[in-house]
Amino acid sequence: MATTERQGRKSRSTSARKAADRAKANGKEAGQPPRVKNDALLDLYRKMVEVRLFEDAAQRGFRTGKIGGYLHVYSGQEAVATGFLHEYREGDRIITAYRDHAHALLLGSEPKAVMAELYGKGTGLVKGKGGSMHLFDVANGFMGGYGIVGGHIPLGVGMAYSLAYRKTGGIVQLFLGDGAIHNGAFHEAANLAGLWGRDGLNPTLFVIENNQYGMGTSVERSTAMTDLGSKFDSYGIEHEKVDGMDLEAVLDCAHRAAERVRESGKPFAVEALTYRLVPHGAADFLEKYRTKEEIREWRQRDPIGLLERTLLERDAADEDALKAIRETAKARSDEAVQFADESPDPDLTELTTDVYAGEMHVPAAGSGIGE
Amino acid sequence: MATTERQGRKSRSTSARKAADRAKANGKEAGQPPRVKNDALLDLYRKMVEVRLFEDAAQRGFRTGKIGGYLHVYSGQEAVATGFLHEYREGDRIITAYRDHAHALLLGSEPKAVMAELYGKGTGLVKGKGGSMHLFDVANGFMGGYGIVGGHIPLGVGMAYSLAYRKTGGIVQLFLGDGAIHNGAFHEAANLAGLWGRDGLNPTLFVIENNQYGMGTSVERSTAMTDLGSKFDSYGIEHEKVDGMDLEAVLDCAHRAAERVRESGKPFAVEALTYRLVPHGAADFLEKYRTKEEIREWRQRDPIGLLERTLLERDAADEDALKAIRETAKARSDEAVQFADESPDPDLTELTTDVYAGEMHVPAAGSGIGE
Amino acid sequence: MPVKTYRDALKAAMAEEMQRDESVVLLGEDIGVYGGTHLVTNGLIDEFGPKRVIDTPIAENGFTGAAIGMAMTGLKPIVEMMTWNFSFLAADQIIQNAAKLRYFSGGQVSVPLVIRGPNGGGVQLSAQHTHSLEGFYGHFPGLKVVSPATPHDVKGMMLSAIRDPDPVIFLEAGALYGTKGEVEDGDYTVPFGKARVAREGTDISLIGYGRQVNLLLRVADKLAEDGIEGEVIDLRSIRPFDSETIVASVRKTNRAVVVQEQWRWFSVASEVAAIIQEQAFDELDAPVERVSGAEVPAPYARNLELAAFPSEQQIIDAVQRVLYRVATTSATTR
Amino acid sequence: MPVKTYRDALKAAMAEEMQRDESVVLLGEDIGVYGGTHLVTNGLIDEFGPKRVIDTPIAENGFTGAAIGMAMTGLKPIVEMMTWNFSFLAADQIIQNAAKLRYFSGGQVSVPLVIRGPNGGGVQLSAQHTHSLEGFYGHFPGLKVVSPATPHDVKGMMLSAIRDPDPVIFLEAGALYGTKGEVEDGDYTVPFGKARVAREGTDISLIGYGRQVNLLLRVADKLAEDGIEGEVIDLRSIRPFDSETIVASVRKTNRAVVVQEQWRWFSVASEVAAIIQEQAFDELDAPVERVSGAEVPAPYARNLELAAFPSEQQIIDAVQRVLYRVATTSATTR
Ligand SMILES: Cc1ncc(C[n+]2csc(CCOP(=O)(O)OP(=O)(O)O)c2C)c(N)n1
Ligand SMILES: Cc1ncc(C[n+]2csc(CCOP(=O)(O)OP(=O)(O)O)c2C)c(N)n1
Ligand SMILES: [Mg+2]
Ligand SMILES: [Mg+2]
Repeated sequence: MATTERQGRKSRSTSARKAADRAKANGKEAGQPPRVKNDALLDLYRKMVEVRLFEDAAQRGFRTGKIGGYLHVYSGQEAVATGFLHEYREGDRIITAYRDHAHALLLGSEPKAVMAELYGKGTGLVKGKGGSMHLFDVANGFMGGYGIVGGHIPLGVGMAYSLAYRKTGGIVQLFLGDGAIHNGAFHEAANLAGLWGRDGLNPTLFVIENNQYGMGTSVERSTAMTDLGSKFDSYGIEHEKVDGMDLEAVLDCAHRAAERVRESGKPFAVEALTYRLVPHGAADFLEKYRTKEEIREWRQRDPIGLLERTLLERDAADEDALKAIRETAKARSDEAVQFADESPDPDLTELTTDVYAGEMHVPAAGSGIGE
Repeated sequence: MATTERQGRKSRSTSARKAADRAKANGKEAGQPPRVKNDALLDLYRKMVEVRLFEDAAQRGFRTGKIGGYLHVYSGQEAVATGFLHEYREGDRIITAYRDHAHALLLGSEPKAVMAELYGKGTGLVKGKGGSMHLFDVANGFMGGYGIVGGHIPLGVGMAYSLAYRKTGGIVQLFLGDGAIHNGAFHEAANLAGLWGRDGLNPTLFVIENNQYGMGTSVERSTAMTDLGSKFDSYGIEHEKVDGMDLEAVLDCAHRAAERVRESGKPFAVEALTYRLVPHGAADFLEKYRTKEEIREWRQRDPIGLLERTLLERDAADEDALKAIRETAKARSDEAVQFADESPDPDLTELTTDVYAGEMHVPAAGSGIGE
Repeated sequence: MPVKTYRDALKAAMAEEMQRDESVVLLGEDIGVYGGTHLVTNGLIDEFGPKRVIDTPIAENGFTGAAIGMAMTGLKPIVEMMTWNFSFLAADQIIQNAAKLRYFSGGQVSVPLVIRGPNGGGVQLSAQHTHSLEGFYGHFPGLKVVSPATPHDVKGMMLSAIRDPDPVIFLEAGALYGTKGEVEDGDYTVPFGKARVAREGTDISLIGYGRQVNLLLRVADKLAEDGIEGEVIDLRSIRPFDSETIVASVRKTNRAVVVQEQWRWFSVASEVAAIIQEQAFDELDAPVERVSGAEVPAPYARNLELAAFPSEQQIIDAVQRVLYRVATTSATTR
Repeated sequence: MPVKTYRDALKAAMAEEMQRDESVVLLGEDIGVYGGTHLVTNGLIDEFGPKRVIDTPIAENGFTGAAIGMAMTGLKPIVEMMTWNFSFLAADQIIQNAAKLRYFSGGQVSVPLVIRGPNGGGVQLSAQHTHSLEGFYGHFPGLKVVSPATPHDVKGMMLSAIRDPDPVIFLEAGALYGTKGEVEDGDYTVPFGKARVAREGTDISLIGYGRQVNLLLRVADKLAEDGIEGEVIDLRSIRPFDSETIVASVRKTNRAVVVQEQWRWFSVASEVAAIIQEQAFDELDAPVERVSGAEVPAPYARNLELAAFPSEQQIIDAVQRVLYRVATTSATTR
């Protein structure tokens, strides 16, 4: 219906303006000292650029038929994962949905192995078995990469219980989309988190990556109560909002939130307002659900562009330095592509491995705690 | 764990006290005129007594092995269904979970047919096929009787859409337990109700029968945020609380709520605080999760006892009149039992009917709207 | 006759019936404004408005249940599962309510509901997005389960499905949306419970459904080059199931191979083999062979995925085992 | 040897392993303070405390998923489904995550999880509370599915299940909780994938599992009165499945009847029939007969319910059809 669509569009750009307003009300403008030193900030800039260029390369790989299945890239949302994963400590566990390349890369996965996974190669991060939606890097705390919207949320809450039960000191960062909030899995898991958190048994940091659309359905068309953070009230979980396009704001918020979760063993939720500057996924070529204007407007708030301005303003870097970073990042992503392209397909024997641990493997009694 | 249990018990009696406080803050005490005249009130008293005695008879039937499967009776909660179903208008649709005898009876189902259903007889309300948990009486607007906690909630919301879409003027009264709130089905359905209600397409009156336990688990041990009505905030659905032991308060609240839903096409939720004066169900003989004291305390607030006092105070009836009502009700329930006992088993051919409408029945095109 | 894609035939059935019958409504994720992720419903919101083409949040259990409630009260909803992989979230509503309501209400309630969407794999969607759920849903009395393979059938069976007073699990062959075929204009139905002989033959019965039908037709062509005439049977309907056509075919050919994309254990092919040995025991010259998906969650990599699904070669090998097997009797081998 | 009920043997397995291994935790509805609706976990919260015996809200999808997350990070959770009927709500977590995580993580993740609870009907719980889900879950690679029938097996298989590095669907015969049998004290395991010959015989193989095993033993006794020696096979394990024992038995008896409470279509019995005709085609003297639950949602009324489940008489009738059938060959009948 033309009307519906137009209504949709109108409310969307209003929301874009509101986001900008929220951004202005944010910590940084309010005059707090930056939490992260210039050097570190420049390093995070490098990471964001690497992620962006990796995603650009992935999109090219998809268009040229090198990558199959579904492909969901993170472009536009980099400040969220970059800011939150800056709080990653050894022993923490990270989990997200299918828009997961950035999370793997930021946690330290080799771009080559990630790209090879997208290419479905035997050298891929999960041996070519999972593809784009199922990246895992357990050694770096990354517990995946899930394709069923909402389905990973209970897993993350259970992991937090385990970390607290085993007194590891670790926390879980649980990333979820705005679209996942309306799913029953979210409700049941968040309620468990609140309940278990009362006894200090649920150090879960929920990070809502609110990019304002679940595929083509805006938050306004998904629920009559659009303040997603407030939905955590139902579970006794405290929450905060942050401008997800502003890395410094995210860093600040993430730090406070992570510390709080780590100390209390209780969950906490952050709604990061962000925007997907690219289509939802491979099949989303029409984008009938949003206007070109809206996308243009949000491009002004591209987190990488915003950070560049900050770095220049603060003399943390000059144009040349930034350019050098971009070029190095480009080279890294080219390398990853080349590696992926040249890697062999998985061996056909891999088809039937990893279904079970073994044919009928039953270890001895009381094999004890541990991963 | 002894500790857990004791903690449980302590918080429960605190909650009983809170409930009494709430009751005091209720409309009636605040000096509003009673909404329902004495005659009508006496008639509702009669209904409540009939329900109670029916349930007593059902429990006896279970203990003597006449009734099989699960049996969940409503004793203690009568004021809730009685008050809300007083607002039933032709064309409305009513749906609830498995604790459904009262709802059927109050909507006009024959006690004989209901008891025969519990006895698994061919004369039962649903031919002996469903039993206690699956009463249906579509002619009276009663859409059942469901055994999966939370599973009926989406159905009710869909019915409300249908009533509004077809411009029938009807509303749905959707009863649910406190335990059902934590289930994903509730969350998804309530969100749909709020969303569709924005366009006047969801006249659902949610009635939470908060009897404070889901089987043996108290509300406090189910969620960190125990104000169940407030959970509707997440869906943009307004809500109210009512003392579910006080029939007049329920009548008043139900009337306002039903009118509001009927006029707006939007959902509304009421949390009725009540108490199950009997075990959860047949298998619940230990009741380790609550104390005898707590039950005793709540017996003071038995809705039938409270109403008797009101009727006597107002001279709406004297002891003899009430006794006569009780005796007539007892006779009706005895009759129902006798009918059930003497009814024949379902014919064995019934085993395979009602699975499909017909072997491969395909009606003509465009058979149109209608139930 | 006009030629249409599977996708357009499907859409035509829904659009035409919506024109005829205003009790038909659609629900699903991104079926309206977005146009449908597989474009099956593209444009319908413009024609019928958002009250009849209802975009839902990501809440399969909730909106499937809501559709059941609608069906119980005078509407004829069609739910789109964006893909059937998401239906596990709605399994409780489908199995516990839709399938059983007529029964446990003692016949007081009907659920004229269609749940439709793409089923099956083949485009590297990996483990969570690749399932063939015919047997999974076919197990439950109260449901009807169909799996049309051609544009003609998908339209005629969708019309049957919408008009059916019982809940229908409508499993579209996702890989076939773009395939073309002749499709009558206007109103016609294809009944449930009737298999289709897609190719006649005398030497072996090749039994399948969905996208396997095309594979079987290709295999039959190859076999014909060697003088082997395969009879290809497209099951079309999984519940009700057409044992008659299959048994009649095996009585003629004495040999059968069943092919399916789904896993082997407790599956459609298990049932077909069981039925054939029950009803054509004496006419069977060799065991019924099953060719199924590999017993692994679907892998992503293209080469692994190809290895996970039935191939022409696997089917031909099975045919040859079945054909060149010396027919012996239990009496002689004992 | 000590005699214990099925219930107590099950509880002993869990309690003993919890004493040995503090990574074992229990989750479920009313398993703690309430004592468990079937009293299987009664008292365990007193011994192990509420951190290890976790009472949950009514949120099967949520707590099953949480248990998977625990299993991925060093714990060995045992989830109680109060009854398996509620597991449809958790089907997404079980099928999409538990079964496939090892695979789609490329082997990086293990899910040492047990989901247990009563399965099957027989006490008038009617349509929504009566299911036998062996075939339903058995279909999925990545899961293990077992269905022990005796107190001895339920303890030994529970210990195997807890120590198994993969997710185990542990289907208890709800109707058997009170039945008694000899149970060894202390630590012993019964491996998965091995059927049990519950009674030896030469004339016909009677194949079943769960509470059907007792029924089959009774039938075998009756048949013995007529000089027919039935071999009763208790499958015990549904996935992995022990084709060998079954095929060996049929090679000896040449005839088989499979009995199950679940519905016939796409079921365990379908698979058993398919396997036997595949692997013992030449030794089979009559079609494998299946005796299954009636093709209806479970009715409440006692007489209807009894009619809906396999009865001694139905089994005996099937045995007689299979036994007295003249063995003919396809060659002679054509
Ligand atoms: C249960 C389920 N339903 C539907 C889908 C199809 N689907 C894939 S992504 C998506 C939108 C999710 O939106 P959101 O959670 O906001 O994440 P985003 O894509 O914006 O990062 C949908 C509906 C799915 N994967 N799982
Ligand atoms: C999905 C599901 N899980 C578990 C059960 C078992 N069960 C039956 S009643 C019940 C408690 C429900 O509590 P509540 O909603 O408060 O209703 P009440 O019994 O108090 O009326 C439970 C857990 C069920 N029927 N369905
Ligand atoms: Mg989003
Ligand atoms: Mg309750």
